[in-house]
Amino acid sequence: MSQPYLELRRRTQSRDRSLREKVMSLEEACRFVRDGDHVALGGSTASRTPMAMIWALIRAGKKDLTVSRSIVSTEGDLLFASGASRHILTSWFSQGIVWGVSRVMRGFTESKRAVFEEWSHLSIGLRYRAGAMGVPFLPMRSMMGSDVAARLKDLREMDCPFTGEKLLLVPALNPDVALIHVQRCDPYGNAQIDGLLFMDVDIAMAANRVILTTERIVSNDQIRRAPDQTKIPFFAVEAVVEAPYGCAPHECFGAYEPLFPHMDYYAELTRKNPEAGAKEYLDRFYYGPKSWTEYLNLVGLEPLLDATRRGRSIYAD
Amino acid sequence: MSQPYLELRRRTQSRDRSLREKVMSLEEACRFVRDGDHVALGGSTASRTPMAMIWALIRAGKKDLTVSRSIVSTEGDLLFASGASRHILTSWFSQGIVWGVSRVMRGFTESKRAVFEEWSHLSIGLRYRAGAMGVPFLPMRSMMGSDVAARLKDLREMDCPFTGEKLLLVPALNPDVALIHVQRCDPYGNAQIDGLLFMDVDIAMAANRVILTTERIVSNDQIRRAPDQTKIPFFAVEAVVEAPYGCAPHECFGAYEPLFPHMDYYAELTRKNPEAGAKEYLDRFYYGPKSWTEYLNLVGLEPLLDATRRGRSIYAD
Amino acid sequence: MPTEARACTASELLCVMSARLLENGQVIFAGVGIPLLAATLAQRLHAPGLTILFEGGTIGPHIVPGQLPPTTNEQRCTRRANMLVSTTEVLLLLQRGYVDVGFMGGAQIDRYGNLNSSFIGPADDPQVRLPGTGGGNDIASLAKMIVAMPQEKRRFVERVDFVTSPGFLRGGASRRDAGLISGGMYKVVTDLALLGFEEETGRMKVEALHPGVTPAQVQANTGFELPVGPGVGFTEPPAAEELAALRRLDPDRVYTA
Amino acid sequence: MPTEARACTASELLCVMSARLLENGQVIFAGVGIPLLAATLAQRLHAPGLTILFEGGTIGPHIVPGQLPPTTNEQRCTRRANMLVSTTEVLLLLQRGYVDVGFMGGAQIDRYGNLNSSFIGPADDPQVRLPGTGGGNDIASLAKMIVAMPQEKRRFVERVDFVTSPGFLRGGASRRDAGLISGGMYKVVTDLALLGFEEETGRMKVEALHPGVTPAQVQANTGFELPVGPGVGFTEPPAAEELAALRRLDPDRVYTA
Repeated sequence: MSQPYLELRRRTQSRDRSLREKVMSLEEACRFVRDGDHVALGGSTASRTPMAMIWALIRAGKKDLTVSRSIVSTEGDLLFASGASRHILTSWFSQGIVWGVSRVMRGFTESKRAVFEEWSHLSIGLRYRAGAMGVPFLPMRSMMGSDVAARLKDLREMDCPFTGEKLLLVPALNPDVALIHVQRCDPYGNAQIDGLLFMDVDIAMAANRVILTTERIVSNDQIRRAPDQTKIPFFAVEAVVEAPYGCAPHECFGAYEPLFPHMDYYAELTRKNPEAGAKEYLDRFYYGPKSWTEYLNLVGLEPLLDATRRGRSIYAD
Repeated sequence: MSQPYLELRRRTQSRDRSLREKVMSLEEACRFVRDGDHVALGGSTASRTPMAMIWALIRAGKKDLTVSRSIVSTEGDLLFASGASRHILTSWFSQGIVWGVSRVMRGFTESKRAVFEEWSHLSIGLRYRAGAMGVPFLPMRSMMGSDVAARLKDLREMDCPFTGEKLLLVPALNPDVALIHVQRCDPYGNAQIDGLLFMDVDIAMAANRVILTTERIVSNDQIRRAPDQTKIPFFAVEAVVEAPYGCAPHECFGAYEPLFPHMDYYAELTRKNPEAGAKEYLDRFYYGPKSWTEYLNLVGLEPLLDATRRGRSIYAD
Repeated sequence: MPTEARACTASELLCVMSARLLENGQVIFAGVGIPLLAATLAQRLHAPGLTILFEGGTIGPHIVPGQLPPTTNEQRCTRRANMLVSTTEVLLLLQRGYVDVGFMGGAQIDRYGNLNSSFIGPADDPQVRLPGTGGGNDIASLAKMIVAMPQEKRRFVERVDFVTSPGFLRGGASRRDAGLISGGMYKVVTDLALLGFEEETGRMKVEALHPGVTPAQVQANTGFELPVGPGVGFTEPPAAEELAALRRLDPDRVYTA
Repeated sequence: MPTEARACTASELLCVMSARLLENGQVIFAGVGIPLLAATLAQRLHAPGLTILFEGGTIGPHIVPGQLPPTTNEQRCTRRANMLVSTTEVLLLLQRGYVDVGFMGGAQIDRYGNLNSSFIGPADDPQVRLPGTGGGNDIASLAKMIVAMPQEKRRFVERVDFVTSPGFLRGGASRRDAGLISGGMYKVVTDLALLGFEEETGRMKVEALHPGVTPAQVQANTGFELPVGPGVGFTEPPAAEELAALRRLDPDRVYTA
């Protein structure tokens, strides 16, 4: 449900929006996420997933998070399996088309230990956009008449006062926190994103706090040389964390493609005994390593380099 | 007032949206504008004004155009003075702050020979955006209570069904034609814009036809090397015209700044006897030259080079 | 079944028959797999000016033979595209009316063309929780739809367990009355037949049988009454050049095995 | 008037007094001229982390002394900015609540802080058609407002001819009742005084007189009753370092003559 406007403004006005350095570690950035928060994730499916921050939040034992994302992949399994979340709002939830239906998602939702709240893809985009625009809803023309809409409570229909046409109104979504991974940003949080944007800009502007992870931190001077490439302004950002390969085993446009052997390994591990498989994966890759670098080391240098070679090939034309 | 949805779709579906070359002359592109059309202009004030196309339309004797733009500068004077338009919808109308109130605008509107329909800046942006999104209205939180709103007919208020808050609904604006000037596009109409975007992307997506003028035409290969820089897709474009210095005497980001001496000359010409001055200007610069190149020659190479030097200085850091 | 048709797989048949429905100059939203392959085939054969959109935000990509992207959200989908936009923007192109055709596969379809990709069994207590709508609901709400899927009794059901992507809902004016005044089911392409929908009732009908297929075969693979009227003829079998072009696009037979 | 104040121009006084109202860390929407100059002065003096937005779509530009941009829509406004966005997006930052203060000049203001930049005389038959609202209406609808303008009887009127940018409308709850539940007039800085507004009634009040200014002077230059209460004191005169910093920013005295 939409936040009352004055409450939304109060939360925004109370943020420190000054031009200031906010570089910190993954562990430090965890303080911006509280148990019970609504956490929105940037990227989509296996692309620009803010995996390093999710990794840190799971390790920090966060719980009761409501998580939303345009499309949810393996990170959704791990949020369920770790107990960090029992409620995911998205339009599609499974590892990816080639790997079939997620058995972890199935296990948790079919047994009613967790909720997969399904909205149409556009309706999620418009909910974030309404949140980013500071309006309590946006009108749209899809999803009406379907059972997707019938199962959702926070919807209204109206007859357009200009045309008389029936419209669906979807409520603004202003996440407590947004996690966004980008190719580069400066120490203040001015973020530049290459390639597909998904819903990241709206998510960032809608959220009440933003944690940016980035492949690399660049100088503010570099940002100011091409300000028309900046996609998220510093004043909307609470934390900047440099996390190289911060989406692994997912991809980051222009930097690396998904680590397919790792994705296949995960799919295989969770196919037969989904929850034991997810637990084994968490133990090995999430709770085992002492740092993100150690995590990457476990993932393996060779697959990282292979993914990098493929990732950079997008610029090979 | 918003177009009925099925009529909007019918007009869009009847456009030839295939990937095809559509390069033509300014004169040929005039056929996409019919007398009585609503013509939306890209850019704002003295920036990225589609001046070459306006020049061609005035020369072609178009009339009864309703013209809209975020902020209107000298092109508004000339549209009134030439008889091309008697109705301009904008948020601010004068040459520019440093030159004071336009006496041409005053003359035409105070004598009721032409209309300056005033909307708030954001409301115009949201009207174009609603048109671009295919919805009949967007909600907003400003303009309520003011006399700006009180003078407008096409507004509705509503109590938000989610929060109970009072909101203003502004109707979609789907111009018949949009005129947009860009730094570069390919022969199909894939357009890349540097610097300030103003409302151009929404205008282009909202319109039923788009005429692009461009500083230079580049290959489709070049566009495809950086598709995340494309701001307007080819299928929304009807005509591509290469018009170097197509905004002169206004500016084009990164290419040239305004030709200030020319702007001063125009201001002086229209100060004492506004309509005679505007007529003299039209005779000399609009009806006199045989081609856009001849127009530029009249404007003068030296001021063009000076404006170019200043324009490119934005990249001098 | 005559030799020409038997010489290709069911997936190849789906691809060729679907590709023929696409027209030059159209802008289409394509799902991955058969839809993308068929759209690319149409570009190679008769529709060079066909524009493909992907849900992830890609406009007009260049598909490299043998390298069809596995999802619509990754950088592989963006190769040599004309433009990249946000997911919300690309879906809004549907709502604005720039898109002619939505083209997707389907897990379960009913008599009125409603598609289910959410639940097997009741939504509150399902036997299987499926991955959900993705862009399917929005595409089916706003575009003229082509669906390609194998014809099987468990997939062609009287009433889907859950209307994920709306067809004609309960038939008649029910889709329009729900507020969906544009788009709607156009064709369903199966390995047995080309199916359409009656304008008044919104019911599925057989428009043509694929070469060698009998009305009884169609009915046997359909969970509701789907009679083949007296005037219904046969589709043209895939031509050699169609199959050759298709096999060049998917040389490893990832999608057409 | 003591020497310190007389030693600067009215425009300089406006700039210095306005700059003092801006706080470090604020995000402000600034019009060109005095507002931009005052905001830049505040950055140099006590608010280095102040962020300036321009209506044209510029976020956090770097203002070069002596090169203040003449409008908010041209490339000169974008020099070394942190980000450029569309006009609609930058105005939506106001609606989303990211902006603390809107800061503009005014042609005509009334008792309730309503501003007019549209018509002199009746709107249907004006003596003068002015350029209009620009972003003014949206800024005044959605942000806490600071207005800097010279205090003259013809500018400070009982009721503006036309409410272009809303103040407290007709006072009391009228602004809130109209749907404007946030923002509102905060301060008006003139060459004579610092003005504010009564919370309950929304009426303009004198908060402080500039050094040497008398209550009678204020009333003589105001078109409505604007009494100076017994507790009202004086502003601190511009300090030497404030004036020095200001003169470095506008060495040619384009805005401060």
